Amino acid sequence: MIDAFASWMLQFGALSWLGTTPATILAMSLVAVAIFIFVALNALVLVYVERKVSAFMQVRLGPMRVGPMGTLQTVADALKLLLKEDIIPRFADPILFRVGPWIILLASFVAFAAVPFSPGWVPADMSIGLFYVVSISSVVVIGIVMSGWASNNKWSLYGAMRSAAQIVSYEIPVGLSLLAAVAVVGTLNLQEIIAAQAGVGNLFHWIPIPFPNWYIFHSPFLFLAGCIYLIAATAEVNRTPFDIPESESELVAGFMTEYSGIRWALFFLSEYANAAVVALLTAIVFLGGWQSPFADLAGARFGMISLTVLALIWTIFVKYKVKRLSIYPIGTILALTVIAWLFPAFAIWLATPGLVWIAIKGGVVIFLLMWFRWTFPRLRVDQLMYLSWKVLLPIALINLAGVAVWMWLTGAISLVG
Amino acid sequence: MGYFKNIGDSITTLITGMKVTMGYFVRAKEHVTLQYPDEKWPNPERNIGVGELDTYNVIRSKLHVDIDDCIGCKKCERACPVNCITIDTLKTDKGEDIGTTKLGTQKRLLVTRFTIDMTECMYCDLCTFPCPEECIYMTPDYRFERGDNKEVQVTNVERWRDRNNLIYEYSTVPKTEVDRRLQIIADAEAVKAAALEKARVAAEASATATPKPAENREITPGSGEEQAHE
Amino acid sequence: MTEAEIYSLLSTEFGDKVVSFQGEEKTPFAVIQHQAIHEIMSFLKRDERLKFDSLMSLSGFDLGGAEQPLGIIYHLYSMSLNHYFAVKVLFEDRENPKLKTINDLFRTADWHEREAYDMYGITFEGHPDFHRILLEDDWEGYPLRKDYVQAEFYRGMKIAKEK
Amino acid sequence: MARLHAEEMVLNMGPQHPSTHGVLRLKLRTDGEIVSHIEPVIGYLHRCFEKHGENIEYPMVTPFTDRCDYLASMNNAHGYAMAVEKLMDIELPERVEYLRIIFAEFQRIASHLVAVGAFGLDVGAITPFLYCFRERESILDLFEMASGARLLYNYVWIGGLAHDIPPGFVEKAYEFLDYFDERIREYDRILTGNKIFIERSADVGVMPAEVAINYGVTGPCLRASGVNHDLRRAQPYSIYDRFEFDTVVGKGEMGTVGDCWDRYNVRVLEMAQSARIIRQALEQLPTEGDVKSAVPKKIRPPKGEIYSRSENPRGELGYYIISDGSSVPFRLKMRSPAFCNLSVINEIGAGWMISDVIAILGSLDIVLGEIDR
Repeated sequence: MIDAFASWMLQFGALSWLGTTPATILAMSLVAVAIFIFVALNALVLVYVERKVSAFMQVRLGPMRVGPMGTLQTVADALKLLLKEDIIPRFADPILFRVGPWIILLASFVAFAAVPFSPGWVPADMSIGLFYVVSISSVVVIGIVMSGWASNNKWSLYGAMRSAAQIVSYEIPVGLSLLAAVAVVGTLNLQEIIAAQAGVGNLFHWIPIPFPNWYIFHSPFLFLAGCIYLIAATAEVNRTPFDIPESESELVAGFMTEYSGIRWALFFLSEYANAAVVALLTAIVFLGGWQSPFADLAGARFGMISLTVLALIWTIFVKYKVKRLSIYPIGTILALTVIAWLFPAFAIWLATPGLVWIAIKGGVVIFLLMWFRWTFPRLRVDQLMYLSWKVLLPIALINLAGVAVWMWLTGAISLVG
Repeated sequence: MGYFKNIGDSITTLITGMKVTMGYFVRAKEHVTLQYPDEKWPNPERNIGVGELDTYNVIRSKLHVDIDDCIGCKKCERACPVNCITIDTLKTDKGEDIGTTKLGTQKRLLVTRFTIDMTECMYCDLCTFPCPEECIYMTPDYRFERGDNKEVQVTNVERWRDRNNLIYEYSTVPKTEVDRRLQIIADAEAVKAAALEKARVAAEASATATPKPAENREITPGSGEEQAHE
Repeated sequence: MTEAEIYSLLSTEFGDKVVSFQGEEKTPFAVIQHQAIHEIMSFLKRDERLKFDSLMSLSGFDLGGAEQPLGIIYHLYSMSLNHYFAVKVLFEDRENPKLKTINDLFRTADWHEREAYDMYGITFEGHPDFHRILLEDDWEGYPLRKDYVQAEFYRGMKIAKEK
Repeated sequence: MARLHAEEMVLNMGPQHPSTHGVLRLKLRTDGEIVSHIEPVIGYLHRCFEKHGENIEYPMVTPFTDRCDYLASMNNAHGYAMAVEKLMDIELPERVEYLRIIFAEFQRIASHLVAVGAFGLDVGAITPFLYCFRERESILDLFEMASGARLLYNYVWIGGLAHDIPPGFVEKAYEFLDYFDERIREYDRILTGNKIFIERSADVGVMPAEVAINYGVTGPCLRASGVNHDLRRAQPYSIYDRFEFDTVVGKGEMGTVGDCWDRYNVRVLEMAQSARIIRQALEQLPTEGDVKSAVPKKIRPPKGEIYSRSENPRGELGYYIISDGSSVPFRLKMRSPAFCNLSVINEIGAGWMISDVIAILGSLDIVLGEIDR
């Protein structure tokens, strides 16, 4: 993408004096700035969404004052945080205390380098993309331990220690569940993983099903892998029910206890950037990335028909039972179906803009994380470890073996050759 | 098997919980938030109608005094558990009419100071019941920010407490009027004292008797305030 | 068992260690010698007929004045037999009232004894962690004594006086 | 295997901490995450209730009792009023007794709602807390209708009530009760049955019955330990003997009898029982009667002393009053339930993790205003 961007810039007369290398560097920096803006905006939007989602779940309204429906509330908060006094506790380690938040932000920021947003839109199309994202996002723990230690506060220290234990433990289920998908596709390149999920899904590799060929529908094992990944990833980004590093009711604010102002804002930025990375990775590996659910015309029609049937069934059966079911989602699906049936071109258009689809998929995953957060209590430290080592890890291991067996049975790999 | 049962239980119960929150999420219109300055919680209509006034409300948000009806009996001051009410009164002159209360009682004392320290008031409502004239009562007005209370003459300690301007003065007697009356009392005192002095001197001069009005001298103070309490 | 029966049981058991009984009070109580508190409480707890397993409350009080003593009243209740009794001790010595702790019998007494010390200055011997509970350890005087005089300052801070 | 003994760290939990339910300070000696000893330091909210009580007249004490346990003002004032009434031998009109029961039980529901919600908050579930507060607000609306205040009512007076209930109150009360039964089922779905919640609370902080009795623990905490003791049943005061209700006892359904889950669940079930009492009281409520007819003009109890107790949402609330015949109490002692309930924390909390100590503290449902008085 960088190269393409650089050569695209060189086409223009005004920029043609640039050499190839400076143009590449310029392109790199521009992309980096774009990603940074994305990260910042992402946090602003997600904080707002999180507030609204939590408010609606808690029979509240959430922010309503600043801007229409409170949309500018997070902007106002960000401004407030920027303008706050810069406080460093007297007995804190001055250097580590300053560096910690930046490392966390950096780690979550550079993870975006390998994320494909759309066909061809990936800052660095590397062959080890998946490996890169997973490994770079665990650098976060260094920053957390650093800031927890540097705060010179017992609560911060507890938070940092818990965080280190947690992230290290949950790396393993994350890796194993991703490995299951990798075993099917045979590559670590994220673009190739997405490309492999094109087309209409096949149940047991030969019966066509009304779903796209995403890995979550690929086989029961990959579905399980997706679930494990989601759980483990929730733990990786320290969200409830696994938010023990900052567990508000126990450790005050965990490793963030002593932070305020802009540094605290950095924690927030990185928290939501992490959530976005995890959500995008889930979308890429298990939900077909930027692939549309209606990958081609036939698939689109097939999918639309099945969605219509499902929507009708849903309407008939559920509408009877639940009095106040909202009609809008069903109506939307029906309308889309009809349109797609009548105007095939529209269905194809629906298939094209990858950015929209990956955003929708990521958004769904993020909503799921929020939903978890505002419903569940928090696990205890040892229960967290129990879940990781005694539940997720064995299941993930068996699952990996199961994927291999599945592949062998369906003929995707052969043990002989 | 307990292991798998645990996992199964977890999944089902967690989904049950998620259904509850999702139920509220889709029914977001059922929220209970009140957008305060635009919407207001209705104060319950609860006029208990003491005596002839049926506008008395039990909602206790601010203490209020109808100073025109106050007879200065200080029952509320004594009833207050936190001593937030301070009342000073002055005796009126003989024959002077300072009006009657709404219940028809002739007022005999001029209330020169009636302050309620709202920072100390704990809204217990105990002061309103003993009032014979039903002139001190709680109002449902919970807004203290308007600052409609008047400037009060307070001591330094009170000034410190009064940082939010929350000592409410209800007395309408102007300072000059109070001073005038105090002056009159002081003058009368002075005249009295002078007369006594004169009598004593005269008595001394007329020789034989020992100067007995030692007792008298004790009750001739200079402070007008003590006079006011009489 | 009624309070009077419990009293007669106690007085047969302990003789003159049980000084008197106020049966006409709303909550009847027996006054006992303060030296005998531990053995009487132990009897009240362990005796099969009484089984006072719970100490509801332990309150200090000051009857005020020089000849009027300080005292402590123990309100006991038996969860299993559902009856009450109250035991009172009085100290003539206002300067240095001392009492044996019953912390080992009723753990409720732990904090209540500290509170009685905090407010009345009654010392409990044998208490494992004996210091003030509600006030600071360096507070002067025992506030609920009738002859308590409020200090002007505490650690340089002026103590507000009632109007 | 002998436990590896590492150096212990002293951790100050509080006075400013999100989960200490007020200004409580716990000195924790920790070995890693394991807490080996807990020493509560109290007194940060000491407001000299007893000293005040000895300096003001009997009716003036009622607002102060409200402020002691600010989550159960009605119950506190009820207990105090009963003590003075017993001392003075006041006979109350029927209507007053019924109204007092109604308000006391509503207050119990409101207090338990806070306890349940805050316990959820302590173990990390934020949403149920807001649901609980929504219901509590409805109860406070009822209180506001009747007394004119939302938190500190000064409504239960010695010898009567401050005001009679307004017209429409009974209908609104029924309306709330009908709505509330539905809500309890909702708490069951989101919290009580939730596996994570059960993992966090079941078998944690087990308080055996002997320990509970010996420490003077009362109320829901005692009943959760399997002791069937409720003052409303054991020593029926007021007119509690006229109502049908069950004493809820912890059964250890999810773990051991007397664990945090039991303490939580006893409260949830007690709310239903309180609602049951309110329904009966509303049905039997006499329509006639002046709520102030028995209020004495001068409150001067005869010389004597009394220890009167009642069942507060947190346990046994006792008032020990010595009267010297004047209008000011000579000695006024409040035996607050949470004071005793908190003293047990080292016994049941030592050996658990920091997170569990928070859960145990939450399950004891302390109110610092009452502990420090």
